[in-house]
Amino acid sequence: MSWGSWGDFFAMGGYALYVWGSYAVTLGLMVAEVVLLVLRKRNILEHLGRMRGAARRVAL
Amino acid sequence: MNVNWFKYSSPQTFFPLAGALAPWFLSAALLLGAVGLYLGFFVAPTDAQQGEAYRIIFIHVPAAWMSMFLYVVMAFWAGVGLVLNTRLSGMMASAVAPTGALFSFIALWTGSLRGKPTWGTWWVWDARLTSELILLFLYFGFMALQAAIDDPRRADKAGAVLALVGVINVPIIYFSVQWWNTLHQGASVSLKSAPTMAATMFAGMIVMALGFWMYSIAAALLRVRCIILERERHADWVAQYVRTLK
Amino acid sequence: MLTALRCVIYRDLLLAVRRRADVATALLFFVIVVSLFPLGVGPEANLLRTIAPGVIWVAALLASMLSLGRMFSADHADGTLEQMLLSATPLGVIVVAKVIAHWLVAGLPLVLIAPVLALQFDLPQPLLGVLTLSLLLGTPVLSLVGAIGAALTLGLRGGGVLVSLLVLPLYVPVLIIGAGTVDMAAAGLGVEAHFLLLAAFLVFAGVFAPWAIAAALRISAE
Amino acid sequence: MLEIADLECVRGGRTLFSGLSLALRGGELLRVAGANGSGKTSLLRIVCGLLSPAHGEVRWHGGNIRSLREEYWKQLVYVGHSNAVKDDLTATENLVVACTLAGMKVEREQACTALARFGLAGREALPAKVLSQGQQRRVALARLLLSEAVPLWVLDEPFAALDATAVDCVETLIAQHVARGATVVFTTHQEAQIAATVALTIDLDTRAVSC
Repeated sequence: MSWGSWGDFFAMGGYALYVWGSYAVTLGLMVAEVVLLVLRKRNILEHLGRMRGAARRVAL
Repeated sequence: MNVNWFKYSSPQTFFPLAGALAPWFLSAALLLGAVGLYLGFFVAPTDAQQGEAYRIIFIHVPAAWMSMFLYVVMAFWAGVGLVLNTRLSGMMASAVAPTGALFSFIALWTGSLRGKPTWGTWWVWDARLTSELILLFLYFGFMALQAAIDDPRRADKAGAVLALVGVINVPIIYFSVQWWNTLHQGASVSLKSAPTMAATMFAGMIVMALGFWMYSIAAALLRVRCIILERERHADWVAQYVRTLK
Repeated sequence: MLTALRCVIYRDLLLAVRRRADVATALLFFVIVVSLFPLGVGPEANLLRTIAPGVIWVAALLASMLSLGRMFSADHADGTLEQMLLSATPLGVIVVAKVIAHWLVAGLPLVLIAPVLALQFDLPQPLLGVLTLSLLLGTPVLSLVGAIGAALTLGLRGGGVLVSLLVLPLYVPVLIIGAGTVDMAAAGLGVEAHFLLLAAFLVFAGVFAPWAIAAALRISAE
Repeated sequence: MLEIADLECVRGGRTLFSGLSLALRGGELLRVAGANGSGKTSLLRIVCGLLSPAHGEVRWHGGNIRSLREEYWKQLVYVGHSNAVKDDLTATENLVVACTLAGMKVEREQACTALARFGLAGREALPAKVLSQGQQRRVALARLLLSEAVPLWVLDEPFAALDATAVDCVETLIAQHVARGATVVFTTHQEAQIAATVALTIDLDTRAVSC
């Protein structure tokens, strides 16, 4: 299946909105999920770090 | 070489393993995704009736498969957690649920976008789309129940009972919706995948499905690491792990 | 075993009789919801006739779900639930007794009053019997499956809304087949298959639900 | 013969107690002492099988209670903090229901005499919501009069909200039951004078077992 030009490819036979709409949302959601997970892990570690720091200050 | 699998059944030993495996699964997902997209866009021919719009099936169908498959995986881990009373299985079940819900939503989104050009309406009461919608409600129910219960152990067990009851009901829901669709509309309006399934089209879908599967494993492993850290925050190995990072 | 079953049913009915207001809420809610639809949709007879089964079934679903919250929460609050968990008879039997009591209080009245409401929707005579029988077979399943949701959300804040989120997707098959039965009868097709299917749902729920409810109760009471 | 083997209880992320082992033969009395929040009620609920321990197990006549289930519960009476009394039912109805659930055949007259012996004469037919807290506690404890054949009693704060005469009545009841060769486990904050051949006290704070 060879596309005439990149223009035709992105036009997607006139259905660009639907095809690229669904691919963009899918890719966006999946990337968002991974990014959120990485952020969530960083927040937990920071929180634990602070908790441990506070505990150590109390212990001193 | 008998690997003692139970060695990895405790959250503490599973935590580093999950950390090591996740990037591999993520890269496998990217690789398979790229191959799938190439097959889908550059190898598969244009469909006779639906023109280029049919190319949405390369994510719609795999996403629908994954949403059902992940519900069964979630119910499996929930069942194991209920029977063997192992904490890690419960965590795995809660780790898989959001990704399953995500795929269920993607299947609905791409399904409605695919319905628009062919049937002119954003929402088609097609049997598969309707049961996908109900599956999304089941996912929300599971996550809402787990969020409402503070004690993690009770949340796991309660979620497990709901997941097991749900997994028994999924086929029943699917067939009753199927029957309901044929009763009210006849079989005319249905999002069957493209009638003449060219080999490359099918190959594209399979590869994308495998890519999604790798992605789900990676996402579940990442999330289970977060859940382990949250639930074991009082454990000393977590404090030790935090210290090593500092 | 049976004495415990009878005892719990007798106890719950006694409680229901002594608190008649609670019994009426499920019934009145059902009547009001059904009567609201013509106001919203318009009094046009043909339209009402076609939507009658669906409306009555959805209203029955919501009404029985409304009273689910009270099934275990009162016992949980005053400690009688603990005694049930420690009883000599298996918990599954006690749970079935409670579900039967809930059905008698919140399910049966709906079945009895449904034909009257169906007249409001100008449903033809033969269909009234079909509707009532489908409700008679369906409402126990609603109580059984609903009890699972009630047991899971025992003692949780915001339990009422949560029960509906958990349980409504599980009600879908009963709703489809139940409402579909009347449509088939309206179209003059045979309805035996659907009654058998509803009966199958009832047996299926009757076998699996008590296990799930008992497990959920043990988990929630911990 | 009740055995507790290496019991550990975790509540809300905190370990209340761990490594608790104990054996109680028939005719022995165990008082569980300890400050508030030391896990007394949790221990009792684990012994009854209401709560699953984080570690260890509870055995009755050698069998783990999680597998015995109804067999074990048939031989157990548990009176918890809450009186397990329905407000809308009368005292007699509450007692009859409680005993039927426990598997005992109880007639209405037997329940009335038991309530009368517990100082509730004339109030049997009143709905429980009319009774005072102490009287409702007596309704819950009246069940002990009807369960003399039950070999294991687990009582959580039986003397709470009771006046002097009721406390004496419960103390003599427990003493008689232990004398019959049954096992009684209870918690209380007041000093209890219960005559028993073997009266153990376990203090959850120090985890010391003393006679």
